[in-house]
Amino acid sequence: MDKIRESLLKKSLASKIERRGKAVSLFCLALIVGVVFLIFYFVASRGLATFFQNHINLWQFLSGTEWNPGTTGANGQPDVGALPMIVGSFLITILSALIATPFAIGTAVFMTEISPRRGAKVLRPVTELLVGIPSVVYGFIGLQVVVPFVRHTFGGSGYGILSGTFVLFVMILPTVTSMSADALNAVPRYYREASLALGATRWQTIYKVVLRAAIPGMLTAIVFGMARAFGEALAVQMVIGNATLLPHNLVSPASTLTSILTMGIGNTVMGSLQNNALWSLAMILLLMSLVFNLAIRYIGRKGKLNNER
Amino acid sequence: MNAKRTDKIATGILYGVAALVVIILLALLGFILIEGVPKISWHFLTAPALAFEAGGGIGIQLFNSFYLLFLALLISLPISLGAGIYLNEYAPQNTVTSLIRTTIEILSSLPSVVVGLFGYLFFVVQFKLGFSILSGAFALTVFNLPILTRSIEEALANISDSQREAGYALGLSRWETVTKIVVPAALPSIITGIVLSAGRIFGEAAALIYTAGQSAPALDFSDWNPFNISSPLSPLRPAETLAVHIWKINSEGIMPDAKAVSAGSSAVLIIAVLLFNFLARWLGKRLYKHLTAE
Amino acid sequence: MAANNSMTTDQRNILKFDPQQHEIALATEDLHVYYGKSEAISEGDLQFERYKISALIGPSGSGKSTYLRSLNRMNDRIATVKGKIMYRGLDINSNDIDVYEMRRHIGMVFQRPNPFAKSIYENIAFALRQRGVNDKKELDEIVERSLRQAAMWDQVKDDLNKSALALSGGQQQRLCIARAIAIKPDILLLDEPASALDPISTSQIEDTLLELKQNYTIIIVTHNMQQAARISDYTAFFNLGKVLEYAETGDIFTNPQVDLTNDYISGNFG
Amino acid sequence: MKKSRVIQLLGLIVIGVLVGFGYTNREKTNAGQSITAVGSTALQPLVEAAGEQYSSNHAGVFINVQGGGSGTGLSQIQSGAVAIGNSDIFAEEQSGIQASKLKDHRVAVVGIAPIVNKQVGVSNLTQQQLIDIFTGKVKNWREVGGNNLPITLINRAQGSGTRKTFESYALKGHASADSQEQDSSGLARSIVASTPGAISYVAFSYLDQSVQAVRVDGVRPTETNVRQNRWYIWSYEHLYTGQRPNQLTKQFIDYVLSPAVQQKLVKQLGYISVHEMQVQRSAAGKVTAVK
Repeated sequence: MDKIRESLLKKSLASKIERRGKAVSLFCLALIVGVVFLIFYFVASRGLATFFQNHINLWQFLSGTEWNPGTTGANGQPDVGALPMIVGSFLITILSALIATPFAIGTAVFMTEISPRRGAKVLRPVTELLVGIPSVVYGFIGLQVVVPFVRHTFGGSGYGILSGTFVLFVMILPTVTSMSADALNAVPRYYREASLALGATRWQTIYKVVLRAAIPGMLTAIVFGMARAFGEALAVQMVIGNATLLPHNLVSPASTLTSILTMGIGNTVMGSLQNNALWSLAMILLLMSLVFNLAIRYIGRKGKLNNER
Repeated sequence: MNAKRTDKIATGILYGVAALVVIILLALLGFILIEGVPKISWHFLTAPALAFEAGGGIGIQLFNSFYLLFLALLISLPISLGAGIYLNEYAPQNTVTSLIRTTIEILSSLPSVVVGLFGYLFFVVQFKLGFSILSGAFALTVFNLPILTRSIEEALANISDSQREAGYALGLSRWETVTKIVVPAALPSIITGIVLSAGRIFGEAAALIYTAGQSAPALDFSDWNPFNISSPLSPLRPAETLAVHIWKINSEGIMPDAKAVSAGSSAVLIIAVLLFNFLARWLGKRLYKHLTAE
Repeated sequence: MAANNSMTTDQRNILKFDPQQHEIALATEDLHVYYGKSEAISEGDLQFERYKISALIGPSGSGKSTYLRSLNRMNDRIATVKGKIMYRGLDINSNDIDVYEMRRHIGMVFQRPNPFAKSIYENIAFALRQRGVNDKKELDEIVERSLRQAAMWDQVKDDLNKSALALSGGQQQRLCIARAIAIKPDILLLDEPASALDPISTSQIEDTLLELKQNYTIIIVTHNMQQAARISDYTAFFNLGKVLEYAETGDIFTNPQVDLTNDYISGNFG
Repeated sequence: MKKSRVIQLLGLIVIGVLVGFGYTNREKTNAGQSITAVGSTALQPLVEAAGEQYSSNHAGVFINVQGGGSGTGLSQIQSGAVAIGNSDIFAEEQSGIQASKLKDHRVAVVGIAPIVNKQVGVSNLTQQQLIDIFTGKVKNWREVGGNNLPITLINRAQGSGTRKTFESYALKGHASADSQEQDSSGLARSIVASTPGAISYVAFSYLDQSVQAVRVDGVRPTETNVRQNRWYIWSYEHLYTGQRPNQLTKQFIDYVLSPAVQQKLVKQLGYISVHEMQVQRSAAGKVTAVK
């Protein structure tokens, strides 16, 4: 009798295990969060040096069109205009998302609404497989197939925004498709039943009810795809041509933040202006992925509110 | 009448779009495999790469890829398991938790180049690990942590609370309940998550170029002592992986058969990723069956 | 008998035991349970006699499950429990008490059978092993004894290594009871253990409980009044977060003192 | 629990013993006997191959060769993190590097030739024409005697050694116009091969049937012409060390400069041996005769 009383008042083995386990798991989580902050710190400390140590004007950096950190431009300051890369990155991201969206949503609708069985058996596994294809392989195909195709069809050298767009389109298509399909699947079945029961055709149901309800989920999918496209490095670098020029058409060589970054980082000396300027590009990438993230969160939250209302 | 016709047209268009996407995707797979598979031979899979002669293989790169994958999983799995458990089982529902979740999502959407450059600055330069397997494994860990954490957290969340209650009612601590009951029950989906993330690690190149390096020195496959630098197990040797190799020969290769090697390597990479996917499905189903019924 | 609310809410009839004649295994004093700001249990003070079956009945939402789950502090994470829960002279609702140790003495079986995704044998042996019982022979013995007590040894003795999830619902629930008693608790709390089962399984579980009563103090929540009448020694009637009546089962079903109790057991509401 | 604890413990012990065994049995001879060379990816195959040969001749020595680019090589050697920094360019040409603190070992010469797409119809250019083309003054091949095709410039990445050499010696220091950039010779060549009107420049080792190498002022891009500096678009490949390299580093560099490497490996990889050069050139570009 008394033994039980006593044991109740003591710390049991389970309590000790619990405390230790909780501490261990919290530590793991803290580690991950720590890594994120470390990344931000390191990239920012290098990236900001361009502005604080080398005294480059931020506006000049963002709006300048001459990228040649080794030489001094007309205004007596080094040429570190990142605009061509920024424009290239955005252009390629937006274009590939624009092309991918109708395809992805069409396929997702087909998968979930028109032919769920075929969707589950064929389309789903195939798209999920393709999500896992390494980006270098996409680059390799871009080089072998897309670039010659663009050259023959649209002229120019084949290297440029258009080729990059095609490669990224294929790259983000599986991701956006499978996430959109998830969003469509999350629309409750009774929405469809109610609409069909009211005499709407299947297409009317899809268009007026299901797609409407799934808009936030699909927006998230698109933004997620854009984030992937924006950060993609090697596949794009292989096909875009890497010219630090403002692209004046879609088939002229251009560059993205990532392509200039991977190309240049080995050729510059740590701590020099050339190197710092590249880190500033990395910082823009980092900030952009932050923006994409916030956008996804915002859309998600708004979607939730709308559905609740 | 009108609505019906629209319905027909729309359905037709959707069929068309879906078919087009399938064609694009299958053509993609087909192209890689048709270009690459004829190049694959036992010699190609095992021989070391040759810098300036034809007939080199990808043996060392292939080994490096698997070794790096193994190390990266070895480091990232326990951490993400712990973090996933904390997030799903302990974390209170408040702003701090949601902030932490956002942080992890940010990490998961970081461009892999940025992760690679961070790895270069932090592990290669700061910690003086050089271009080495270890640096590469750490960079891949950073890359993999958020993906794995999220998939583990989801897997745990899918286990019904009644399982947890059963554990608590037996006087087990929450930690014991989670590690001994919930995690085993979630194992099928956790394994699926691990294998799928393994596929992504396997194909990652941008994060490795400036961490694991772009050279694959000859290895002495009779020496398995990790302290010898020519040993395959040595964690401090530079290690070009298959994905990096594809990138490099496409850009720098001076071997006469660069195109063939690159096509073959791409095919090997795709086949490996495909195998990972099938393995994930198969293992998940197998384990699930094993758990639910004998 | 039309219920007059202002009258009936004041009507209460709570049995108090004489400590000299009845051994009290568990008792609550001034217990209040809150979900956020809303109060789920406002008046719920009961004493439970040792080696008896006490049933908690009442309409759904009356707080009987919440009350039961507070007894071994399963509600700690989701609700605020105030007041005393007296067990062996200790208030187990205090921070000094080791919750995990306490739950080993106050076990629980849930409404839906929840066996672990492990073998039948492991379902029972697992918790023991966590607490240092490693001897194979001892484990075998405990597993057999628990399964026998739960009246399912004969059905599963050849399939001990099969997954517990392959069992039928009734068998799963009895496995959960076997699992709960394998660690030899003092008190067994059951939260509508038969509500998800067919009549045959239900009666088997009831038989099992009557067997177990010799060694365990049992507190059971049920929505099935016949069940309460069949197996329990004492019955408490809950309504709107309050215990309105607590008495010997025979008394409550034949001669309820509170009007609402009468309404409920005669099927007029609930 | 207990049994599994025992197994866990045993496993740990076995691993511990294995690691300890491995540590004590490691090849002690090479514990202090490995050097790391980092840098230029163009030079990497040569140093790698030389390192492998050296190791097989000198048991227990390991030469660890890593890429990363010339800039990385120079900054790593400057910070003292590695024994050798591989570079395609003079340390003096790289900003952020104090060349006086480093010691230069020139181990090979690489000739660089302009290449054009075969449809261009040009196989000879004057240096002035070359400069006009790369600075963007001339935009069509017709203007320099070729077919009616617009000119597509393919440059190498900024900061790359090949580009610096080409701009210094082929373009007489003129910076080339903004254009496509590729950071690798292989890509540059395949782009030129497949793009009508394209012009770029690659090291001699990348010249092949798919592209047209261009003569400059009638001089052919051959090794013989480089040796005599008649073909002046060439550069050294450098192994940089600190002012006082250690014994092993010195021996290895001597080995790279020995006939065993210079006669065979250097040639196989398409470089020109430094010993065969009849001229030498300083960082500032001043050319003097050897001997």
